[in-house]
Amino acid sequence: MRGLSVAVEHRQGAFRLEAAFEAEGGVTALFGRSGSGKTTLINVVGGLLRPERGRVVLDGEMLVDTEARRFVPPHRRRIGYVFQESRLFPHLDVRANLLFGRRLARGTDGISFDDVVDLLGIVPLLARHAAGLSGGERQRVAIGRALLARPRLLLMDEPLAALDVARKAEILPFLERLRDLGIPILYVSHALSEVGRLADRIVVMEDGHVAAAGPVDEVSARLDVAALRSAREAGAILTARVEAHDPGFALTQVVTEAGPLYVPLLERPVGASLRILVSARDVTLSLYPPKGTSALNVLAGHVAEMGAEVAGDPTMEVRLVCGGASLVVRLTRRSLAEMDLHPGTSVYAAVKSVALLD
Amino acid sequence: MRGLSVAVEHRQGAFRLEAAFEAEGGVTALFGRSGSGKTTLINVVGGLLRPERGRVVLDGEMLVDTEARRFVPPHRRRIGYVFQESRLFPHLDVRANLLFGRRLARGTDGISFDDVVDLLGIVPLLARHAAGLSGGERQRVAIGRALLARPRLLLMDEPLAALDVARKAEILPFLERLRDLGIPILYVSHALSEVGRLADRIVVMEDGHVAAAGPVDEVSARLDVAALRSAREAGAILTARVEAHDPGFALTQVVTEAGPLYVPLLERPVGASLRILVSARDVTLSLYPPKGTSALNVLAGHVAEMGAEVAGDPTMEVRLVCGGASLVVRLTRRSLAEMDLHPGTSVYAAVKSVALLD
Amino acid sequence: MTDWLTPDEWAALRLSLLVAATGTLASLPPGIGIAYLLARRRFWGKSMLDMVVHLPLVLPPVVTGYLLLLGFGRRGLFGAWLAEIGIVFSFRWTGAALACAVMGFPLLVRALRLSIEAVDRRLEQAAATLGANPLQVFVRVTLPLILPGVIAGMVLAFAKAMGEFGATITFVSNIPGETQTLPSAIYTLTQIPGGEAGAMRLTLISIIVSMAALLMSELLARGVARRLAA
Amino acid sequence: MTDWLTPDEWAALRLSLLVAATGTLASLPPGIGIAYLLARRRFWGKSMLDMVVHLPLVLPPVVTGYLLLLGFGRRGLFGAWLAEIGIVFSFRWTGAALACAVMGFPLLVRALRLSIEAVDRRLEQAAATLGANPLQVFVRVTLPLILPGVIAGMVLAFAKAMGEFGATITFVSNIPGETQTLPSAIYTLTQIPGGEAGAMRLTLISIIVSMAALLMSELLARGVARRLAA
Amino acid sequence: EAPTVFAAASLKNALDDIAGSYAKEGKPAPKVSYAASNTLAKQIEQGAPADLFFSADLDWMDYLAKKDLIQPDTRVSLLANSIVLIAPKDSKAEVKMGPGLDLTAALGTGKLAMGNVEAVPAGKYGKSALEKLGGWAGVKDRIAQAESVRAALLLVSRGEAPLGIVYATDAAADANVKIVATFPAESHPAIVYPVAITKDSRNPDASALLAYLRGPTAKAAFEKQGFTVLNRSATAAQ
Ligand SMILES: Nc1ncnc2c1ncn2[C@@H]1O[C@H](COP(=O)(O)OP(=O)(O)OP(=O)(O)O)[C@@H](O)[C@H]1O
Ligand SMILES: Nc1ncnc2c1ncn2[C@@H]1O[C@H](COP(=O)(O)OP(=O)(O)OP(=O)(O)O)[C@@H](O)[C@H]1O
Ligand SMILES: [Mg+2]
Ligand SMILES: [Mg+2]
Repeated sequence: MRGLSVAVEHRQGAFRLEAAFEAEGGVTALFGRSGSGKTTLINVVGGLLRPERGRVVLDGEMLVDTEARRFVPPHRRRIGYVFQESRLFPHLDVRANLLFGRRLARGTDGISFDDVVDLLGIVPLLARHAAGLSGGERQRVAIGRALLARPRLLLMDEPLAALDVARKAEILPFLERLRDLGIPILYVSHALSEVGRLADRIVVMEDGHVAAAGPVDEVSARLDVAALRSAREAGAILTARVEAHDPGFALTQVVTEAGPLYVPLLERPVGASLRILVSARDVTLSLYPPKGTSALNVLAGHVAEMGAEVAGDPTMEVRLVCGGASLVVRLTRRSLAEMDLHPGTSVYAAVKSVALLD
Repeated sequence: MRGLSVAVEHRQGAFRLEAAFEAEGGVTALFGRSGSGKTTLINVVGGLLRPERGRVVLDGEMLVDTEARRFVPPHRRRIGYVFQESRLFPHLDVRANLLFGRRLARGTDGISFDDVVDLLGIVPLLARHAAGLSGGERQRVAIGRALLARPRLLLMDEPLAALDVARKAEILPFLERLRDLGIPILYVSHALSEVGRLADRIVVMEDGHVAAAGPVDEVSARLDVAALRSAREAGAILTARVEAHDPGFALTQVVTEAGPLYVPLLERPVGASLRILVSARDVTLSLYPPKGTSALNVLAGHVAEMGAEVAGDPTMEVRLVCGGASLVVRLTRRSLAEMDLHPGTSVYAAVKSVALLD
Repeated sequence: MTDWLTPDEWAALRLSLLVAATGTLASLPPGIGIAYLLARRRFWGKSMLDMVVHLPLVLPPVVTGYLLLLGFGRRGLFGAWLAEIGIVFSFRWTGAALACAVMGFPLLVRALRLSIEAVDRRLEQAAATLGANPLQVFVRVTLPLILPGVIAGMVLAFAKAMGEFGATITFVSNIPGETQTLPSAIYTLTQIPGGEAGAMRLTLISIIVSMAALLMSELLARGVARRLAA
Repeated sequence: MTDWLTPDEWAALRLSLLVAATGTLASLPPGIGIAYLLARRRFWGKSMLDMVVHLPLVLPPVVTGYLLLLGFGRRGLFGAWLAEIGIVFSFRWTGAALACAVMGFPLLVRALRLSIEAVDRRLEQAAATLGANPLQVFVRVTLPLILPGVIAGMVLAFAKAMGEFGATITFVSNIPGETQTLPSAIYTLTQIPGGEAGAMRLTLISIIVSMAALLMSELLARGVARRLAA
Repeated sequence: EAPTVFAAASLKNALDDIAGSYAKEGKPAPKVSYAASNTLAKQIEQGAPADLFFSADLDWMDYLAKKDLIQPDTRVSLLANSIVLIAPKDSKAEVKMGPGLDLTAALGTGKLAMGNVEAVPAGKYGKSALEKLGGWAGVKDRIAQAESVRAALLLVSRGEAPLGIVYATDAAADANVKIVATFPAESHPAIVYPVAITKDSRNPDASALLAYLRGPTAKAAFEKQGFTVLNRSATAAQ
C-alpha cells in the first residue's frame, strides 16, 4: 500500500495538534497560517517529534503507533527534510553538506549530484563553508542535501520562502521532476501559486487541526475555507492535456474541462497531461465575448456560487462552472452589482495568459 | 541633512560589494536575487560589518568613514535591524525580548508596546520562551523587538518572507504607519508587491553592485532591469489622490496621472495622497473600450516602449503611457501579434481592481 | 553530630566551606574577565596569559604553594606591599582562600572560556543593534548564555578547593581554627599511625559537602538549560 | 642539554611525557562516553556517576592514590583480577598513567560535557533525517562540533598530568626510570634543604613542556574555530 | 595567649595528647600546625607566626639555625626513634640483621618500600643503615621511594612490597605488618626530633610550653607512641 497516512494528537504548551490526513504519491501541500501547526505536523512525520497518541503509516510500514508503542527513529525512515531554518552543518563545506546523506544512503539510483548542484545554482559554492552563505544560498544547499540522501518521502518546510522569484521559477520545475520521479513530497507553503503548481493534494491547517483536505482541484475552489480565502490568491486548479504546440509564439495549447487554453510553450509531447492554476485574481468576467484584447484565453460559463460578503472588503469570490470544471473569480462587489451577476448568469471569463503555469 | 547616504566597497571571499546609493525618509526597498549582496549591504549600514572602504552618512552624521578611520559602533547608531533569521534571545521570554531595546532607548516617544504586540498578533505569546515559537511567530517578535527600540532607521531583511499572506496583509499597513511616522526603513524583499506598496525608492542589487536606484515609480517601470523583469510581478507604481468614497461598495475613487481608478475603501480623507501598484500581470489590453466586464478600471493610453523578447519566454513587457504616467503590461507575444501592437498604438488598459492596493 | 567530629575538625569543616566558597566567588569576576579576553580578543602576550592561568595545574601544588609563599607571604613581593594597605594573606584563612582560588583558577577559566566561545555572536550583534553597549551586551546576553559554563566552572573550582591542600598547607600552614582546612586535616591524619579511620571519616564529610554542592549545581544547571532549551 | 639534566632527570622527563600523553589519550574515550551520558541521558544513578567522576578533584590526591592502591594494587579488588589477564599497574609507569588519567578525568569530562550541552541538537536531528544512526550522528556531527571542548579537556588533563604527583607517588611510589615523573622529582627536591635550585630547574622544564602543549592546542583550536566560525 | 607550634606531622598523636593535658592544667592550649618538616621550616623562614618548631629530623632544624631563625639556647633534641625492617604480617621473610645484611633473597622480585632516600628522614636513615651494613648495593635499584614514611608503610601493609623500612613507631601501630628486624642504632645517624623556640616568637608562654614538653606528662605521652625520650641538653645534641 503506497502512501502516507497520519492521524495524531499532540500537545505542546497551549497548542494542541489533532490532525489526520492521507497522502498518496505526488505532492501534498500543507497550507495554513503562521502557528497553525504545519511544522509540528511534519516533525511528527519525520520522526523528530513523538506524538502523544496516534499513528503514522508510510507505504504500509507503521512508523508510529503509540498504542503498540512503536516508534521508528528518524534515521530508519528514509524521509528527507528541508527545514524552515536550513540547519546546515557548520563544520562542513557545502560539498560535504550535500554528500552527508548521500554516503549513508544505500543504492545508486536517484538524482545525480551534478544535476542537483547545477539546478540549484550552487556549483560556485561547493568549496565554501556553510557559515558564509546568504539566506537563499543556505536554503538551496539544504534542498540539495535532502534530495541527495535518496529519500522515499520528502518533507519541505517553506523551502522557497527565502528565494527570489526567478530562483523559485528555476527550482519549481525541478521539484516537479522529483514528483514525476515518484518521490512523494509533503510541502509546506504560504504561496498558493507554488502549491497549485506542485501539489496534487492539499491539506489546510487551522489552529492545529485539518480544516480541509483533498485533491487540489476540489479544495482550491472551495469558497468556505478561510485560510484559502485570506490567501487572496485563491484560485482553481485544472487538469489539462497538451493539444498543440506553437513554437513561433512560444505557446502550447492545452485542453481542460473548462475549455482550451494557451500556456507558455511546454516541452511535453502532445497528449501529455498536466495541471494548471487559474488564480482568482487573474480572471476578468464580462457579459459579452471580449474582442481585440490581450486576454488570450476566454472561457464561456455561468455563475455557480457566490462567496460571502465580508464587511469592509470590497471584493468577493464567485465560483463559475465552465464546461465540466470550476473556476474561482475574485471581483469587486461593485462590478458584481453593475454586471448584475447571480447564480446562473452566463459570463465570459477572460484568463490572463501569464497567470497560467509557465 | 536628513537621509542615508552609502558608498562602500567590501570584499568577502570571492564576493565583492561595491555599492552606492542615497535614501531620504520613507521606505527604500533593496531588491535583488539571492546572493546579490543585500544582507551584506545592510550589515554595513547597521554597523555589523566594517567596510574596507567608503562612507555611510545618516542624517548628516558620519557613521563610517574609512579614510578618517571613523566607525560608529552599532549600539550608538540607533538603527533597528530585523534579521533574516530572527535572532531572538533564547534566554528571554517573548516579552523580555520585545523590551530588550525598549529599556535601553532613551525617551518615551514612538510606538506603544501595546500597539505593537496587538498588531503583530503576539499577545498570546508574551509569556512564552523564544525556543518554542513557530517560524512566523519568531519573525513577528523580531519585528516588534526592533520597533520598540525607537530606532531612527529600520533595516528589515525579508521580514515577511516567513509569513502567510493574511498576516502579511495585516502587518504591511503597520509598516506603512511607521513610514508615515517618519521612521525611515531600508527594506529587503523579493516581492515587488510589498516593495511597491511600501517603498518610495528602490535600489536594485545585482552581483554586489547597484543595478538601478531611484524613485519607485521610475525604476519599477524600467524594462531594462533584469532583476525586475525576472520578478515577473514587475509593475508600475502610481501616485494617487483620494477623490471620493463609496461605502456601499466599499470602494474609494482615486485620481492618478494615468486617470481615475477604484481601490478598496480607504480610511483617508478626500484629498489625501497615496501610492498604488499596478502589477504588469494585472493589466489586460484591448484595442476597443471594453464593456460589460468585471474590470472596474479602464485607462486609455498608447504603447510607448516594447520590452525585449526573450527566447523561450512566451511573454514580454510593454510600457504604456496613460495620461502623464507609465504603466507596464506583461502580455503574450501572440496577443501582441494578434493585436498588432507598436509604439504609438492606442489601447485601453483594463486594470483588475483587486490588483490595486487593498 | 558533635560526637562525630572533634572541635578542631568542626573548625576545619567550617573553614573549608568558608575558604572554598570565598575562593570560588572571589575568582569568578577575574575568571570571567580573563576567559573573555582569551576567548575573544587577540593581544600581545595572550599565550603568556593563557600559560600563567594554567600554571597552577602544571606545577606540583607544593611548588605553587611555595611560590605563593614567596609572593604573598609576609615578606613576599606583593605580600609586603599588600600588608601595608591592610590585606594580609600569610597564615590567615584568606591565604587559604587565595591558594584555593589560584588552584581552581585554570578550571574555572577553561569552563568559562569554552562557554564564551560557544556563544552565538549573532545574538550579541542583535543586542548591539538594539542599543546595548558592549558591557550591556555582556551582562544581558553573553552572561546569561554562558550560565551553564559559569556553573560548571564554579563547581570545578569549588570541588578543587574542597580537595586542595598541597598549595594551602605550603602557603599558610596547617593551624587549627585558622588555616587548617578539611583536606589539610585529612592529610595530617594520613601521616600518623592509626589516623586512617579519622581520615576516612573526614573524607566522607568532604565528599558529602561536595556532593551537596554538585547536586545544587546540577539543579541550577537544569533550570538554566530548560530556559535555553530548544 | 645533557649537562642540564642528570640521567635520572632525563628519564623523569621522558616518563612524564609518556605518562601524561598515555593518561590523557586513554581517558578520552571513556571521558567522551561519560560526558555524553551526563549531558544527554537521564538515568538512575546519574548523580552518583557525576559524583564519582568529580571525586578525584574533591579528595586530597594522597587519598585518591590510597584508593587506587586499594583498587588496583597487586592485591586490590580489580588489581588482582587485572593481573591475571596481564595488566599490572603497581610500580609500573602504567600505574602512573592510570593515576594521571583518574586525576585529570573530572577536568576532561566537564569540558566535554559543557561542549556537548552546547551543541545545537537541531543539527543532530538534521543528520538523523539524512539517515545517520545515533553513532554516525555522534561521530560525524556531534564530535566535530565539540572539538573545541575535546581540545580544552585534553589540555587540562595533560597539564594536570604534568603536575600530578600526590596520587601517583602514593599509588606507584617513586622509582627512578619507572615511576619517577617530573613532579615526583620536583617534589623530592623540595624536601631537601638546598634543593630549591634543582626544583626550579625541573619546574621550568615542566613549564616549557606544558607551554608547548598549550600552544599546540591553541593552534589546533584556532583551526577548528575558523572552520566553525560564522 | 596560646602559643603556636609547628610540628612534624608524625608527632600528631603524641602532641594532641600533650596539648590536651596541658590545657587541662588551665594553660592556654597550644595551636599545633602539622605538616612536613621542610614545609614548616620554609614557612618559618617566610615569617610564619610559629613559637615552637618541632622537627622530625636535624637537617631542617639546622637549616633554620643557620639562618638564625631559632633561639639556639632553647634547642633540645627531645625524642629519638628507631627504624625497623617490616614485612606484611603473613610474610615468611627472615633476615639476619647485622653487617653483611642481604635483602635480595627476601625481596624476591619485589621492591623495598621506604621513604624517599634523599628527602624523607626515614628514607635517609634507612639508606645510611643499609650502606653501613652493606646491603645497599643489592637493593638500590629496587627501592620504591614513597613520599612519606606512612606511604612506605602503606605499600607493605597492602602487600605491594614484600619489605619496607619505617619507624618503629609506625610499625607498631599497623596490625597488617610485622617487624622483621630492628636496625642497630649505630648503623645510622641518631634519629632525633629536635625542638626549639623561634627567633621571632614574642609569646611569653612559649618557654613554659617547651618546659612542659620536656616534663613527665609529655614523656609518658611520647613513650606511649613508641618514641624514646632523650634527656640530653640542647648543646649535647650538636
Ligand atoms: N515547545 C513549544 N511549547 C509551546 N508551544 C509550542 C512549542 N513549539 C511550538 N509551539 C506552538 O505550536 C504552534 C504551532 O507551531 P508550528 O511551528 O507547527 O507552526 P507553523 O504552522 O509551522 O507556523 P509558521 O508558518 O509560522 O512556521 C505555534 O503556535 C507554536 O507557538
Ligand atoms: N564570509 C563570507 N565569505 C565568503 N563569501 C561570503 C561571505 N558572506 C557572504 N558571502 C557571499 O556574499 C554574497 C552576498 O551575500 P548576501 O548575504 O549579502 O546575499 P543576499 O543578497 O542577502 O542573498 P539572500 O537573498 O539569499 O539572502 C553571497 O554570494 C555570499 O555567498
Ligand atoms: Mg513552521
Ligand atoms: Mg540575505
